[in-house]
Amino acid sequence: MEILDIIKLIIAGIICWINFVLIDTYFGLPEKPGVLGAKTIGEKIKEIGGNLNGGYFMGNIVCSPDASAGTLLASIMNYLMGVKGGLIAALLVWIGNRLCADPGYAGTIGALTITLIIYLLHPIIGAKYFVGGMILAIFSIQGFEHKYASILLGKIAKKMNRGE
Amino acid sequence: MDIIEGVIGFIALLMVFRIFLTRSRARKLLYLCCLSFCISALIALYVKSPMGGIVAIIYFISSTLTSNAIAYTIEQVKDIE
Amino acid sequence: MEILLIVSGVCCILGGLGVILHTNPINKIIMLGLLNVGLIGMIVSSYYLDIAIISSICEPISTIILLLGYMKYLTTLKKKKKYGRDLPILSK
Amino acid sequence: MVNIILLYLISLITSIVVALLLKVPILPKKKPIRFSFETSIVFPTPILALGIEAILRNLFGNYIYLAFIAGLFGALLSKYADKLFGEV
Repeated sequence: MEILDIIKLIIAGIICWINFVLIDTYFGLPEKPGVLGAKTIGEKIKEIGGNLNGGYFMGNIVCSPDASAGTLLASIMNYLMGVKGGLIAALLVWIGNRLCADPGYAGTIGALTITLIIYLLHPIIGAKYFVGGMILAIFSIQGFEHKYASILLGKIAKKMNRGE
Repeated sequence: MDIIEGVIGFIALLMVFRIFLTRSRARKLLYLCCLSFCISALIALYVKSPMGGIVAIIYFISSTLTSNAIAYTIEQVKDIE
Repeated sequence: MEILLIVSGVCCILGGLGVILHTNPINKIIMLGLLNVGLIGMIVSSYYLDIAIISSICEPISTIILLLGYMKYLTTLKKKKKYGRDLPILSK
Repeated sequence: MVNIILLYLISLITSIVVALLLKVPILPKKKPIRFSFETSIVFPTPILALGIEAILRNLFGNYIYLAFIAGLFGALLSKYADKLFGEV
Protein backbone atom coordinates (compact mmCIF):
# COMPACT_ATOMS: atom_id res chain seq x y z
CA MET A 1 0.00 0.00 0.00
CA GLU A 2 2.82 2.43 0.76
CA ILE A 3 4.31 1.96 -2.70
CA LEU A 4 0.96 2.76 -4.36
CA ASP A 5 0.63 5.99 -2.37
CA ILE A 6 4.09 7.16 -3.39
CA ILE A 7 3.42 6.44 -7.06
CA LYS A 8 0.15 8.42 -6.93
CA LEU A 9 1.93 11.34 -5.22
CA ILE A 10 4.65 11.50 -7.87
CA ILE A 11 2.14 11.35 -10.76
CA ALA A 12 0.10 14.19 -9.20
CA GLY A 13 3.29 16.22 -8.80
CA ILE A 14 4.18 15.85 -12.46
CA ILE A 15 0.67 16.93 -13.52
CA CYS A 16 0.80 20.02 -11.29
CA TRP A 17 4.30 20.96 -12.55
CA ILE A 18 3.24 20.83 -16.20
CA ASN A 19 0.03 22.75 -15.47
CA PHE A 20 1.48 25.76 -13.70
CA VAL A 21 4.69 26.12 -15.70
CA LEU A 22 2.85 26.07 -19.03
CA ILE A 23 0.17 28.57 -17.95
CA ASP A 24 2.65 30.94 -16.33
CA THR A 25 4.93 30.89 -19.34
CA TYR A 26 2.06 31.46 -21.76
CA PHE A 27 0.83 34.55 -19.91
CA GLY A 28 4.23 36.19 -20.08
CA LEU A 29 5.81 35.92 -16.64
CA PRO A 30 9.42 35.46 -17.92
CA GLU A 31 9.06 38.32 -20.36
CA LYS A 32 9.29 41.32 -18.03
CA PRO A 33 9.15 41.98 -14.27
CA GLY A 34 5.58 42.92 -13.46
CA VAL A 35 6.33 44.71 -10.17
CA LEU A 36 9.51 46.42 -9.04
CA GLY A 37 10.48 43.75 -6.51
CA ALA A 38 10.75 41.03 -9.14
CA LYS A 39 13.54 42.93 -10.91
CA THR A 40 16.01 42.75 -8.02
CA ILE A 41 15.43 39.01 -7.55
CA GLY A 42 16.04 38.40 -11.27
CA GLU A 43 19.30 40.33 -11.20
CA LYS A 44 20.41 38.44 -8.08
CA ILE A 45 19.73 35.12 -9.83
CA LYS A 46 21.81 36.31 -12.77
CA GLU A 47 24.71 37.18 -10.46
CA ILE A 48 25.08 33.61 -9.24
CA GLY A 49 25.22 32.22 -12.76
CA GLY A 50 21.62 31.62 -13.77
CA ASN A 51 19.40 32.85 -16.57
CA LEU A 52 17.74 36.29 -16.48
CA ASN A 53 14.32 35.22 -17.81
CA GLY A 54 14.15 32.34 -15.35
CA GLY A 55 15.01 34.81 -12.60
CA TYR A 56 12.11 37.04 -13.61
CA PHE A 57 9.83 33.98 -13.49
CA MET A 58 10.87 33.13 -9.93
CA GLY A 59 10.61 36.74 -8.80
CA ASN A 60 7.10 37.09 -10.18
CA ILE A 61 5.98 33.97 -8.28
CA VAL A 62 7.28 35.47 -5.02
CA CYS A 63 5.75 38.91 -5.49
CA SER A 64 2.19 38.09 -6.54
CA PRO A 65 -0.07 34.98 -6.40
CA ASP A 66 0.11 33.49 -9.90
CA ALA A 67 -0.88 30.12 -11.36
CA SER A 68 1.15 28.30 -8.70
CA ALA A 69 -0.97 29.80 -5.93
CA GLY A 70 -4.11 29.17 -7.94
CA THR A 71 -3.21 25.49 -8.32
CA LEU A 72 -2.51 25.00 -4.60
CA LEU A 73 -5.57 26.87 -3.30
CA ALA A 74 -7.99 25.29 -5.79
CA SER A 75 -6.80 21.78 -4.93
CA ILE A 76 -7.16 22.56 -1.20
CA MET A 77 -10.74 23.77 -1.67
CA ASN A 78 -11.53 20.78 -3.89
CA TYR A 79 -10.31 18.46 -1.13
CA LEU A 80 -12.51 20.20 1.44
CA MET A 81 -15.71 21.18 -0.41
CA GLY A 82 -15.97 19.57 -3.83
CA VAL A 83 -16.26 21.32 -7.20
CA LYS A 84 -17.87 24.52 -5.87
CA GLY A 85 -14.76 25.10 -3.76
CA GLY A 86 -12.70 25.54 -6.91
CA LEU A 87 -14.94 28.39 -8.08
CA ILE A 88 -14.68 30.16 -4.68
CA ALA A 89 -10.90 29.80 -4.82
CA ALA A 90 -10.82 31.39 -8.28
CA LEU A 91 -12.78 34.42 -6.99
CA LEU A 92 -10.53 34.93 -3.95
CA VAL A 93 -7.34 34.53 -6.01
CA TRP A 94 -8.57 37.27 -8.39
CA ILE A 95 -9.09 39.66 -5.47
CA GLY A 96 -5.62 38.84 -4.13
CA ASN A 97 -4.08 39.40 -7.53
CA ARG A 98 -5.64 42.85 -7.82
CA LEU A 99 -4.33 43.79 -4.37
CA CYS A 100 -0.78 43.01 -5.53
CA ALA A 101 -1.07 45.13 -8.74
CA ASP A 102 -1.27 42.28 -11.23
CA PRO A 103 -3.84 41.78 -14.05
CA GLY A 104 -4.87 38.40 -12.72
CA TYR A 105 -5.18 36.31 -15.86
CA ALA A 106 -2.77 33.57 -14.82
CA GLY A 107 -4.10 32.84 -11.34
CA THR A 108 -7.77 32.37 -12.16
CA ILE A 109 -7.17 30.32 -15.29
CA GLY A 110 -4.78 28.05 -13.38
CA ALA A 111 -7.40 27.51 -10.67
CA LEU A 112 -10.13 26.65 -13.18
CA THR A 113 -7.83 24.26 -15.08
CA ILE A 114 -6.82 22.27 -12.00
CA THR A 115 -10.50 22.06 -10.99
CA LEU A 116 -11.32 20.45 -14.33
CA ILE A 117 -8.38 18.02 -14.06
CA ILE A 118 -9.35 16.93 -10.53
CA TYR A 119 -12.98 16.45 -11.57
CA LEU A 120 -11.92 14.21 -14.45
CA LEU A 121 -9.39 12.17 -12.45
CA HIS A 122 -11.08 11.82 -9.05
CA PRO A 123 -12.00 8.12 -9.23
CA ILE A 124 -8.31 7.24 -9.67
CA ILE A 125 -6.27 9.91 -7.82
CA GLY A 126 -7.95 11.77 -4.96
CA ALA A 127 -7.73 15.52 -4.44
CA LYS A 128 -5.53 14.96 -1.37
CA TYR A 129 -2.60 13.80 -3.50
CA PHE A 130 -2.66 16.98 -5.58
CA VAL A 131 -2.01 19.08 -2.44
CA GLY A 132 1.16 17.10 -1.75
CA GLY A 133 2.12 17.06 -5.41
CA MET A 134 1.98 20.84 -5.64
CA ILE A 135 4.41 21.11 -2.70
CA LEU A 136 6.83 18.78 -4.49
CA ALA A 137 6.52 20.86 -7.68
CA ILE A 138 7.18 24.19 -5.96
CA PHE A 139 10.09 22.64 -4.03
CA SER A 140 11.81 21.63 -7.25
CA ILE A 141 11.76 25.24 -8.48
CA GLN A 142 12.08 27.56 -5.48
CA GLY A 143 13.85 25.48 -2.90
CA PHE A 144 16.25 22.94 -4.33
CA GLU A 145 18.86 24.62 -6.53
CA HIS A 146 18.30 28.07 -7.97
CA LYS A 147 20.92 28.06 -10.71
CA TYR A 148 19.89 24.98 -12.69
CA ALA A 149 16.16 25.62 -12.18
CA SER A 150 16.47 29.08 -13.73
CA ILE A 151 18.41 27.68 -16.71
CA LEU A 152 15.66 25.08 -17.30
CA LEU A 153 12.91 27.74 -17.08
CA GLY A 154 14.83 29.95 -19.51
CA LYS A 155 14.98 27.15 -22.07
CA ILE A 156 11.23 26.54 -21.80
CA ALA A 157 10.53 30.27 -22.18
CA LYS A 158 12.71 30.46 -25.28
CA LYS A 159 10.96 27.47 -26.85
CA MET A 160 7.50 28.95 -26.26
CA ASN A 161 8.55 32.28 -27.84
CA ARG A 162 8.32 34.32 -24.62
CA GLY A 163 11.57 36.00 -23.72
CA GLU A 164 14.72 36.31 -25.78
CA MET B 1 1.13 8.66 10.37
CA ASP B 2 -0.01 9.86 6.99
CA ILE B 3 2.63 9.86 4.29
CA ILE B 4 1.60 13.16 2.64
CA GLU B 5 1.89 15.12 5.90
CA GLY B 6 5.28 13.53 6.50
CA VAL B 7 6.65 14.65 3.15
CA ILE B 8 5.31 18.20 3.57
CA GLY B 9 6.69 18.47 7.11
CA PHE B 10 10.15 17.30 6.03
CA ILE B 11 10.27 19.91 3.24
CA ALA B 12 9.12 22.64 5.67
CA LEU B 13 11.87 21.81 8.21
CA LEU B 14 14.49 21.83 5.43
CA MET B 15 13.27 25.27 4.28
CA VAL B 16 13.48 26.72 7.83
CA PHE B 17 17.12 25.72 8.22
CA ARG B 18 18.00 27.05 4.77
CA ILE B 19 16.40 30.44 5.61
CA PHE B 20 18.47 30.64 8.77
CA LEU B 21 21.78 29.77 7.10
CA THR B 22 21.66 31.66 3.76
CA ARG B 23 23.48 34.99 3.71
CA SER B 24 21.89 36.73 0.69
CA ARG B 25 18.81 38.89 1.24
CA ALA B 26 17.04 38.15 -2.05
CA ARG B 27 17.43 34.38 -1.82
CA LYS B 28 15.87 34.33 1.65
CA LEU B 29 12.63 35.57 0.09
CA LEU B 30 12.53 32.61 -2.32
CA TYR B 31 12.87 30.13 0.55
CA LEU B 32 10.23 32.05 2.57
CA CYS B 33 7.78 31.72 -0.33
CA CYS B 34 8.27 27.93 -0.41
CA LEU B 35 7.79 27.75 3.40
CA SER B 36 4.48 29.61 3.22
CA PHE B 37 3.23 27.13 0.58
CA CYS B 38 4.05 24.30 2.99
CA ILE B 39 2.35 25.89 6.02
CA SER B 40 -0.77 26.69 3.99
CA ALA B 41 -1.08 23.05 2.91
CA LEU B 42 -0.47 21.80 6.48
CA ILE B 43 -3.26 24.04 7.86
CA ALA B 44 -5.75 22.68 5.35
CA LEU B 45 -4.78 19.07 6.05
CA TYR B 46 -4.95 19.61 9.84
CA VAL B 47 -8.35 21.34 10.04
CA LYS B 48 -10.69 19.21 7.94
CA SER B 49 -13.55 21.68 7.43
CA PRO B 50 -14.33 24.57 5.00
CA MET B 51 -13.28 27.15 7.61
CA GLY B 52 -9.75 25.72 7.40
CA GLY B 53 -9.73 26.41 3.66
CA ILE B 54 -10.70 30.05 4.25
CA VAL B 55 -7.89 30.42 6.81
CA ALA B 56 -5.40 28.91 4.35
CA ILE B 57 -6.40 31.28 1.53
CA ILE B 58 -6.29 34.43 3.68
CA TYR B 59 -2.96 33.42 5.23
CA PHE B 60 -1.36 32.76 1.84
CA ILE B 61 -2.47 36.03 0.23
CA SER B 62 -1.34 38.18 3.16
CA SER B 63 1.99 36.37 3.25
CA THR B 64 2.45 37.30 -0.41
CA LEU B 65 1.76 40.96 0.43
CA THR B 66 4.57 40.86 3.00
CA SER B 67 7.06 39.46 0.48
CA ASN B 68 6.03 42.09 -2.07
CA ALA B 69 6.67 44.94 0.36
CA ILE B 70 10.08 43.60 1.45
CA ALA B 71 11.28 43.08 -2.13
CA TYR B 72 10.18 46.62 -3.08
CA THR B 73 12.15 48.06 -0.16
CA ILE B 74 15.32 46.13 -1.11
CA GLU B 75 15.20 47.75 -4.56
CA GLN B 76 14.79 51.26 -3.10
CA VAL B 77 17.57 50.79 -0.54
CA LYS B 78 19.89 49.77 -3.38
CA ASP B 79 19.06 53.04 -5.14
CA ILE B 80 19.82 55.19 -2.10
CA GLU B 81 23.19 53.61 -1.32
CA MET C 1 2.74 13.09 16.65
CA GLU C 2 1.40 16.39 15.28
CA ILE C 3 3.49 17.73 12.44
CA LEU C 4 2.04 21.27 12.33
CA LEU C 5 2.95 21.86 15.99
CA ILE C 6 6.54 20.63 15.50
CA VAL C 7 7.13 22.75 12.39
CA SER C 8 5.70 25.93 13.94
CA GLY C 9 7.71 25.40 17.13
CA VAL C 10 10.96 25.17 15.16
CA CYS C 11 9.93 28.31 13.22
CA CYS C 12 9.40 30.27 16.46
CA ILE C 13 12.71 29.22 18.04
CA LEU C 14 14.87 29.85 14.98
CA GLY C 15 13.07 33.12 14.17
CA GLY C 16 13.68 34.45 17.67
CA LEU C 17 17.35 33.51 17.51
CA GLY C 18 17.67 35.08 14.05
CA VAL C 19 16.25 38.43 15.15
CA ILE C 20 19.01 38.65 17.74
CA LEU C 21 21.90 37.30 15.68
CA HIS C 22 21.54 39.06 12.31
CA THR C 23 22.91 42.60 11.95
CA ASN C 24 21.33 44.01 8.76
CA PRO C 25 17.89 45.63 9.46
CA ILE C 26 16.14 44.01 6.48
CA ASN C 27 17.39 40.60 7.59
CA LYS C 28 15.89 41.31 11.00
CA ILE C 29 12.51 42.10 9.40
CA ILE C 30 12.60 38.86 7.34
CA MET C 31 13.31 36.90 10.51
CA LEU C 32 10.37 38.66 12.19
CA GLY C 33 8.22 37.39 9.33
CA LEU C 34 9.49 33.87 10.03
CA LEU C 35 8.46 34.27 13.68
CA ASN C 36 4.98 35.37 12.58
CA VAL C 37 4.65 32.20 10.47
CA GLY C 38 5.30 30.05 13.51
CA LEU C 39 2.91 32.08 15.66
CA ILE C 40 -0.02 31.63 13.24
CA GLY C 41 0.74 27.92 12.99
CA MET C 42 0.61 27.57 16.77
CA ILE C 43 -2.72 29.43 16.95
CA VAL C 44 -4.26 27.17 14.28
CA SER C 45 -2.88 24.08 16.01
CA SER C 46 -5.27 24.64 18.94
CA TYR C 47 -8.29 25.47 16.71
CA TYR C 48 -8.68 29.23 17.38
CA LEU C 49 -9.53 29.90 13.74
CA ASP C 50 -11.03 33.40 14.05
CA ILE C 51 -7.98 34.74 15.88
CA ALA C 52 -5.81 33.19 13.17
CA ILE C 53 -7.69 35.15 10.47
CA ILE C 54 -7.34 38.45 12.35
CA SER C 55 -3.64 38.00 13.09
CA SER C 56 -2.83 36.98 9.51
CA ILE C 57 -4.59 40.11 8.22
CA CYS C 58 -2.67 42.33 10.65
CA GLU C 59 0.74 40.87 9.77
CA PRO C 60 1.49 42.76 6.49
CA ILE C 61 0.24 46.04 7.99
CA SER C 62 2.80 45.91 10.80
CA THR C 63 5.56 44.89 8.38
CA ILE C 64 4.76 47.82 6.08
CA ILE C 65 4.87 50.27 9.02
CA LEU C 66 8.31 48.92 10.06
CA LEU C 67 9.61 49.25 6.49
CA LEU C 68 8.32 52.84 6.18
CA GLY C 69 10.13 53.73 9.38
CA TYR C 70 13.38 52.24 8.07
CA MET C 71 13.13 54.15 4.78
CA LYS C 72 12.46 57.42 6.63
CA TYR C 73 15.51 56.76 8.84
CA LEU C 74 17.76 56.21 5.82
CA THR C 75 16.65 59.35 3.98
CA THR C 76 17.03 61.48 7.10
CA LEU C 77 20.53 60.12 7.60
CA LYS C 78 21.45 60.99 4.01
CA LYS C 79 19.91 64.46 4.05
CA LYS C 80 21.28 65.64 7.37
CA LYS C 81 24.91 65.50 6.28
CA LYS C 82 24.24 67.58 3.15
CA TYR C 83 22.04 70.00 5.05
CA GLY C 84 24.70 70.81 7.63
CA ARG C 85 27.20 71.59 4.92
CA ASP C 86 24.82 73.98 3.14
CA LEU C 87 24.24 76.31 6.10
CA PRO C 88 27.63 77.55 7.30
CA ILE C 89 26.33 80.80 8.81
CA LEU C 90 24.01 79.27 11.34
CA SER C 91 26.51 76.68 12.48
CA LYS C 92 29.05 79.13 13.80
CA MET D 1 -27.67 17.43 -10.85
CA VAL D 2 -29.65 19.18 -13.61
CA ASN D 3 -30.92 21.69 -11.08
CA ILE D 4 -27.40 22.82 -10.11
CA ILE D 5 -26.30 23.27 -13.73
CA LEU D 6 -29.45 25.32 -14.36
CA LEU D 7 -28.58 27.65 -11.45
CA TYR D 8 -25.05 28.21 -12.80
CA LEU D 9 -26.42 28.96 -16.28
CA ILE D 10 -28.93 31.50 -14.92
CA SER D 11 -26.24 33.42 -13.02
CA LEU D 12 -23.88 33.39 -16.02
CA ILE D 13 -26.50 34.70 -18.49
CA THR D 14 -27.70 37.34 -16.02
CA SER D 15 -24.17 38.64 -15.47
CA ILE D 16 -23.51 38.94 -19.23
CA VAL D 17 -26.80 40.77 -19.87
CA VAL D 18 -26.27 43.24 -17.01
CA ALA D 19 -22.68 43.84 -18.14
CA LEU D 20 -23.93 44.63 -21.66
CA LEU D 21 -26.41 47.12 -20.20
CA LEU D 22 -23.62 48.79 -18.19
CA LYS D 23 -21.46 49.20 -21.36
CA VAL D 24 -18.49 47.06 -20.34
CA PRO D 25 -16.33 46.43 -23.46
CA ILE D 26 -16.28 42.94 -24.97
CA LEU D 27 -12.47 42.72 -25.35
CA PRO D 28 -9.80 45.03 -23.85
CA LYS D 29 -8.62 47.77 -26.18
CA LYS D 30 -4.87 47.66 -25.52
CA LYS D 31 -3.36 45.13 -27.85
CA PRO D 32 -1.23 42.68 -25.82
CA ILE D 33 -4.22 41.37 -23.91
CA ARG D 34 -2.21 39.50 -21.29
CA PHE D 35 -0.76 42.72 -19.80
CA SER D 36 -3.84 44.98 -19.85
CA PHE D 37 -5.66 45.88 -16.62
CA GLU D 38 -9.01 46.71 -18.24
CA THR D 39 -11.94 44.47 -17.26
CA SER D 40 -14.11 43.07 -20.03
CA ILE D 41 -17.03 40.71 -20.60
CA VAL D 42 -14.90 37.73 -21.63
CA PHE D 43 -12.43 37.47 -18.78
CA PRO D 44 -13.45 38.46 -15.27
CA THR D 45 -17.26 38.76 -15.42
CA PRO D 46 -18.36 35.06 -15.71
CA ILE D 47 -15.77 33.90 -13.14
CA LEU D 48 -16.92 36.46 -10.57
CA ALA D 49 -20.57 35.52 -11.11
CA LEU D 50 -19.87 31.78 -10.70
CA GLY D 51 -17.80 32.35 -7.55
CA ILE D 52 -20.43 34.53 -5.86
CA GLU D 53 -23.13 32.02 -6.80
CA ALA D 54 -21.12 29.19 -5.23
CA ILE D 55 -20.71 31.17 -1.98
CA LEU D 56 -24.43 32.05 -1.77
CA ARG D 57 -25.49 28.47 -2.56
CA ASN D 58 -23.22 27.10 0.14
CA LEU D 59 -24.57 29.53 2.72
CA PHE D 60 -28.34 29.70 2.07
CA GLY D 61 -29.43 26.82 -0.19
CA ASN D 62 -30.59 26.12 -3.74
CA TYR D 63 -32.92 29.01 -4.58
CA ILE D 64 -33.46 30.46 -7.99
CA TYR D 65 -33.59 34.14 -7.02
CA LEU D 66 -30.16 33.92 -5.40
CA ALA D 67 -28.77 33.15 -8.86
CA PHE D 68 -30.10 36.48 -10.20
CA ILE D 69 -28.59 38.36 -7.27
CA ALA D 70 -25.24 36.63 -7.86
CA GLY D 71 -25.20 37.63 -11.52
CA LEU D 72 -26.09 41.24 -10.65
CA PHE D 73 -23.30 41.53 -8.06
CA GLY D 74 -20.79 39.92 -10.42
CA ALA D 75 -21.46 42.46 -13.16
CA LEU D 76 -21.33 45.39 -10.72
CA LEU D 77 -18.02 44.21 -9.23
CA SER D 78 -16.56 43.79 -12.70
CA LYS D 79 -17.69 47.28 -13.75
CA TYR D 80 -16.34 49.19 -10.73
CA ALA D 81 -13.15 47.15 -10.10
CA ASP D 82 -10.92 50.09 -11.04
CA LYS D 83 -12.50 52.39 -8.48
CA LEU D 84 -12.37 49.68 -5.81
CA PHE D 85 -8.75 48.54 -6.13
CA GLY D 86 -7.15 51.70 -7.51
CA GLU D 87 -5.86 52.58 -10.94
CA VAL D 88 -2.44 51.42 -12.06
